[in-house]
Amino acid sequence: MSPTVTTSSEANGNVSAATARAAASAAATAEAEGPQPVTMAKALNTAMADAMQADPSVLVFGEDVGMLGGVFRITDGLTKTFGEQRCFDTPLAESGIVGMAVGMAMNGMRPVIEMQFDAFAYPAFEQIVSHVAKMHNRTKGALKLPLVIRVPYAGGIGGVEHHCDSSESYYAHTAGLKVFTPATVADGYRMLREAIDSDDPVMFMEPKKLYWSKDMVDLEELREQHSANVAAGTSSEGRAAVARPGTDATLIAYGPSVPTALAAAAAAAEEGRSLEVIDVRTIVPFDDETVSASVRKTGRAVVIAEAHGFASVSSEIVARIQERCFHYLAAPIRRVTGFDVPYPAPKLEHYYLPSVDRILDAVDDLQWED
Amino acid sequence: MSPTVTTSSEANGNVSAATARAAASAAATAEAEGPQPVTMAKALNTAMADAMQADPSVLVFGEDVGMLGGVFRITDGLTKTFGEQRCFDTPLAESGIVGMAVGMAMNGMRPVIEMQFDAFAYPAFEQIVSHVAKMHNRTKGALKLPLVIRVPYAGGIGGVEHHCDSSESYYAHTAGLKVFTPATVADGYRMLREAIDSDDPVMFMEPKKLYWSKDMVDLEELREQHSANVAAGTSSEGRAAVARPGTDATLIAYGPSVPTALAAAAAAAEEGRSLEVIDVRTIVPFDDETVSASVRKTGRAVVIAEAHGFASVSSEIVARIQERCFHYLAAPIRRVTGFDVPYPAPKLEHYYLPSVDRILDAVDDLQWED
Amino acid sequence: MTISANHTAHDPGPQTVNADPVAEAVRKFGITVEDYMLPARHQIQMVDPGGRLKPDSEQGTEPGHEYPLPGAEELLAAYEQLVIGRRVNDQNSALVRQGRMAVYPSSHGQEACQVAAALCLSEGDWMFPTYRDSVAVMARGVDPVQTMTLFRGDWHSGYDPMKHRVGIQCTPLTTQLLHAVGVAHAAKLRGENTVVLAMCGDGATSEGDFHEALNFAAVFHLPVVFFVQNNKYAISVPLAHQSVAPSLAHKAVGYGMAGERVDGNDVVALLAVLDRAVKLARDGSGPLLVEANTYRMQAHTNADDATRYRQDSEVAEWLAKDPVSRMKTYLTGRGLLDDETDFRIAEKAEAIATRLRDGLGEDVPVDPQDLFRHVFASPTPQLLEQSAMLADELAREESSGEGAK
Amino acid sequence: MTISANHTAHDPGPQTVNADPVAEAVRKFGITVEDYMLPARHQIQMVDPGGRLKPDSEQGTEPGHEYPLPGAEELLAAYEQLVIGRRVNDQNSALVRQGRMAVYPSSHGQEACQVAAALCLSEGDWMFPTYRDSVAVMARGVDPVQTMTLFRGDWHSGYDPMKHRVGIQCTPLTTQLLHAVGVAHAAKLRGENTVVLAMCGDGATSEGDFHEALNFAAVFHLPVVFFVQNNKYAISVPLAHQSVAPSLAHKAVGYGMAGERVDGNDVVALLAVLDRAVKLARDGSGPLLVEANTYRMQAHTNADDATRYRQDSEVAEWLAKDPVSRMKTYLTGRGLLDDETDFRIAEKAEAIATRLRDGLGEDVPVDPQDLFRHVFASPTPQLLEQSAMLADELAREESSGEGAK
Ligand SMILES: Cc1ncc(C[n+]2csc(CCOP(=O)(O)OP(=O)(O)O)c2C)c(N)n1
Ligand SMILES: Cc1ncc(C[n+]2csc(CCOP(=O)(O)OP(=O)(O)O)c2C)c(N)n1
Ligand SMILES: [Mg+2]
Ligand SMILES: [Mg+2]
Repeated sequence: MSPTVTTSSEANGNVSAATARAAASAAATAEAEGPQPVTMAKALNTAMADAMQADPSVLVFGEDVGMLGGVFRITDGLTKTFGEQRCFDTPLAESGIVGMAVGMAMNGMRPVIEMQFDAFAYPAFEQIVSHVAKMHNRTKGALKLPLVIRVPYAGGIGGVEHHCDSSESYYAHTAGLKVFTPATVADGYRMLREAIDSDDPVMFMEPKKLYWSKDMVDLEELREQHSANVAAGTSSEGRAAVARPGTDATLIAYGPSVPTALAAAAAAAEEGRSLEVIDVRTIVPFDDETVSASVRKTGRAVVIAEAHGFASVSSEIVARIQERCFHYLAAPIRRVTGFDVPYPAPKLEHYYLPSVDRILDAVDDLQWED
Repeated sequence: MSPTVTTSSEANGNVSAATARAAASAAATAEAEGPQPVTMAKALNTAMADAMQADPSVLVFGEDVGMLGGVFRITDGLTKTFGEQRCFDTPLAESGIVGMAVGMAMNGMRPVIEMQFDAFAYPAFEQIVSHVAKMHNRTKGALKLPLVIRVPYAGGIGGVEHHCDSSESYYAHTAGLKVFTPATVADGYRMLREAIDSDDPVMFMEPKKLYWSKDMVDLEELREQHSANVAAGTSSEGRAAVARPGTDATLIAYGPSVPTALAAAAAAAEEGRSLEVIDVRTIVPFDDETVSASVRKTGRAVVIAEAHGFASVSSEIVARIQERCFHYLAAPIRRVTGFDVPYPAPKLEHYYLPSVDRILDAVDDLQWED
Repeated sequence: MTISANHTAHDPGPQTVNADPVAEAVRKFGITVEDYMLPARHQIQMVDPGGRLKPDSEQGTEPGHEYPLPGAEELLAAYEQLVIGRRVNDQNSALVRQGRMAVYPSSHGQEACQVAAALCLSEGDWMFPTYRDSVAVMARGVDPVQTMTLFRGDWHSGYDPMKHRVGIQCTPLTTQLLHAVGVAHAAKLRGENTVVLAMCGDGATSEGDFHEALNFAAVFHLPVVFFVQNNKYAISVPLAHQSVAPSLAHKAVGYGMAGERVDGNDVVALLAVLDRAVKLARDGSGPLLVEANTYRMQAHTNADDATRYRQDSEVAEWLAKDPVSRMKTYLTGRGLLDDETDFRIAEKAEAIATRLRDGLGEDVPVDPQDLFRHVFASPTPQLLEQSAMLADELAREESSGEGAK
Repeated sequence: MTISANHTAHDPGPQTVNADPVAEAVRKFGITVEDYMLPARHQIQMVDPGGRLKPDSEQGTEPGHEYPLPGAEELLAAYEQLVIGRRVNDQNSALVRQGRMAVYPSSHGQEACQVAAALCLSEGDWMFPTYRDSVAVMARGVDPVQTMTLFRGDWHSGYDPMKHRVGIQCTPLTTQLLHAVGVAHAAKLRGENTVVLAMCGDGATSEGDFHEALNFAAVFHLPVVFFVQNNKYAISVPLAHQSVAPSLAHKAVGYGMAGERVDGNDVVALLAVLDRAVKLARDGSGPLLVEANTYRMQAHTNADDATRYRQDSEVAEWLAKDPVSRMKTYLTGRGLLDDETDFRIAEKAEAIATRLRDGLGEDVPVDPQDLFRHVFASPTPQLLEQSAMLADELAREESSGEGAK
């Protein structure tokens, strides 16, 4: 029943906001046949276009998503292709955007809305927590809320304050929201299509530093896979991916941290240590099975996330593993997360972000001598 | 250097919103000498009055806090005593209240503001996360933000939806906020005074079901203790309390769950099991020392909180314990938390809330046979 | 003073300023765009507190702000709903006192607003009510006992919003106005003829979502009628601490929409103003804002103590403006209401009160598994696990003879 | 049409409607409260785009909306700041192109607004700027290099807000308006004579915090001047998609405050309008709202591509309204500016540009421990632990010869 989930990704460095333009032109290139180097931006853009093509009730709106194609150009071309009624700009008000989307979803539409940056979704927090998350429940399912809230999140792009928050824990803690975060280009396409198809509201967290990362991907194949999955009634929701198999310890990461974890695993391999890397993919629902199986196998785990560690998704992952794998653990589970400080200014973000070295330090600490 | 922290509390059942009136009259009674039965409501009210008396820059405002004394009557009498300039109603807008308080704190005041209910603080989320938490940091300390945001939180009072959220994890996860939550009447006084004295912004989470719980407390003594602590430069910030000593396992709880944990410990004692109960008191900063010392001693732990468990303060506590006490643990740390569902309607909340039985079940699960 | 409606003296005004109703009013009456958008000088009042029809010249109407008297049939239907609404309010308050319901925010004294809000809409239209608008919800056709589910505490909402096109009664203030905007927007995109009535109180107008909702509706030119029941209090906070604007209806011009204020205890004027607003909206005017001047006769809810913040004399003043008795006097005077009809109406109201007493008297069993059942359309493994945990716990309790507490 | 300012035809209006300036204007000019609160029919413009002083009768002034010409000294000071502002904008844009700064939201074309915002304030007053208001911040006296810290990326803000009473340049839109309200409220409670200028853009007026800030300021009757630079775009979104109100200044009446619109490229008119607004506010009028019609001549920031959403012809139109050259022509024509003075001013501007080039050329070392140092006034054990962890990590890197990346 579970579809195949494959992953691959390039570790990629910091990119300046100015490269948005490059992403735009990449997103605009015509589709070639077979596997091609495709950016995450292009995959997300294609997923929206395909969903809009497939279902006229799919609408895209937000700030600057129309003519401009979004500040990251993820919605590039959608207004041109589908018209101003299907992809349009709103007044500058995030609570307004989410609240209007709730009403539209109540009335037969499937809105896919963009919050311009992580921290600029906070004005919509009440709508998200008190309505988006609860509407289905409080009406005993009479009202479905098929709504996708796309949030470019996390750092590593040298952005000024309020442009680099890792806000996934706020949503993951809110009962009634599903929380997806792709780490590979293929997952960008696959997971966004699934989010749009879902009858549940999905917080779709897009690691903005990966917008311009490229994988070799065949979009046409992904499209066909998606159709096949829909026909079969399957979905990759709730499935973590083994991004790299290994035997000595498990690195558990999601979104922007997956490439870093893979790079760490590659470096460890050179030192003769075999690390398995799990890409969580959907934080809610969480794939306990895959994560537990890996940790039971390796006996050691490091959880990696950019967000502040305190009371976060990474705390949850640690808690779940120790609940489920206690007797298999050879060492305490370590966390490599952002520090519990406001996201720093560009020149300091390097010190804040989980790095390959910091992950390897944590792995070294896993009491190998015992 | 650390002041004495003593705790005592009554487990108390559900109370209807209508008993606000009773609390009001209790809060209005004149102070008697020596230890008296005092409600949490009275302790909080007295703490604000004393702080306003001590420092003219302390202001109280919010919705209905003036003439009405707040919907829970916690600010009862403050307008009458200190005038409309010191305690006043605002227009009905939570972002406005917090944002205005930020400006006032920048300009020499020490605002103590009330959010009427947990879920009604969400409109202020952007102000809290993007400004309250960050102002001191982004100005390299040039601007201090002595600001207390009082939030009546959690359930157990039979309230309708949006009136019973446990929202502490959102704030605890936000770098730059301190998060206090008293569980005893004495702590209600002590911790609110300390929060008001603090030069850092404090989310002061008041377990609303404990507003009408009474302890034997000598307010005058607490007042003197507070003065002595101020003179000595000490504070109970960051200190957990051993609410009940024990040897077999540790129950870790805070706010509304402390009385439930104490009741569970009492029940366990009858069955011959000695449980230590830790009252976390300040979630941020967290008292690793006290918690770790207890778990190292007992080797078993259950973390209890009303909030949804996923990606929460309780996840964090589990993660911290396993990081610090791994080799002392005889069994996986268990959590007894609210389910990951929206807070239920009054007639169902009983099934949602951590109960004595559910805690005892978790204790039973701590692999005693091993 | 005539004021141009241009953003600057040079640029042409934005598109909707030239939209039909405004342009037409401007042309027809020689008034300015501001005159159209600002409320008329006085609130619209047709029947005075004594139940007398006011002369046309004293109803507060003006060029561009004209309101014909609603028809007799509509007025009688409104009266019937007024009587029912009052009965429902009083019955529910009694049920709360008897402990059969946890809380009830009564609209006693605001029944004219409640009734007009329901009657001005057609079947395909939508209503977005607040916690205080139970009478409007019932007047729209929702089952009384289902309406009360929220306040009884069995579940967050007891009715299916799709069935009568009524949003669930909303607690987080003004958040529902944006849902109304979204529903209208979706309908407009599909070319449907739907009008949406979005309700809130005077206090709620201070919230940011109020601003965002009105602006979105105006910019997208949507058929939404914003209906503010200005009952002078937000719990304990009087209007003067909420706004110092000349009126709440004066906010409309700031969004480029028309505003009007109306006597909220005069159901005749309310129907006239709301019927026209709904018609204008349906015909493509874009949104409108209607402020009804009324009064919350009772405490905010049963948990509130209104003596702490207002004088009895103020309440007494408003008692003299009662919407129900006023309408009765008026209809009787016009010969539209006789004792027999009045008795028949009272019987209907009593039947509904009985249905409420019976329905809320029953102790409907709740199912703990409902906690998990409706969180998602497609559940998570985590919830299935938690659901099993609870089931197991309850089964153990059951078998150990304790039963649920 | 005269419109009464009462909430209802019966109730007396709220307190501030009777506050002095309004009552006085109403009495003196025989105008209505709405006439006072609504902006004048046309924007206020004193010097036309060609640099000619307009005749009094064509300046857009009206009874209750009268603005005397500012004095020569103030005008010359304004011109100096205009020239400096333009130079600063161009220098910073160049520094961004050279990679010495990450981003710079230029106010090129809006310098008249920037300068007037700083000059209208007294020393004890406060300013709350946005990310686009760097020129205003510098004109208020903040060190240019410190102002640019945010955009260079060393830290979130480089200056001490208390020193010049300038809030840090704010990114989350309109949130700072509420801080302005709070600062004014605190000052008022202490009986201080402080006026606060709160700045935002046209797009920002759509946010809920805009609404809440204006309403709080009005209800608490605070000396805040809200100054909206309507530069016609919010990134790519044109004004017409942001608001369909007759003007943004028309929002004022909805809060019970006075609104005015002014040519935002005419520093003479801006000074006249803002000086009066500040004086009214200081004298106790309560808050005011001033909308300046201007234009963002360049892209939103260097990361933006304005060709995607607007025509060159539109930009060219506004080039002809340039605030700097307009003022130069005007002052020269009036004999207030000669070549020598102009040269001296240009030199001053160049000196500041040099200071920016030098200051931003230096590679100021950052201290990783600053991550932890300023989070709290009194640090948590957790942060001390994390700080030690990083110190240890860096020490190990250092000793392993790698150094920090
Ligand atoms: C966002 C939010 N803040 C606060 C509350 C608490 N609250 C419930 S009703 C109310 C007063 C509302 O007054 P108004 O809008 O005038 O409506 P009324 O109750 O008078 O009908 C308040 C403050 C809430 N429900 N939602
Ligand atoms: C709350 C919030 N939402 C979104 C953004 C992203 N953003 C930055 S500037 C901007 C446009 C602002 O336009 P306007 O208020 O007209 O000011 P201008 O840039 O034209 O000076 C947007 C959408 C933000 N900074 N804050
Ligand atoms: Mg009200
Ligand atoms: Mg703009």
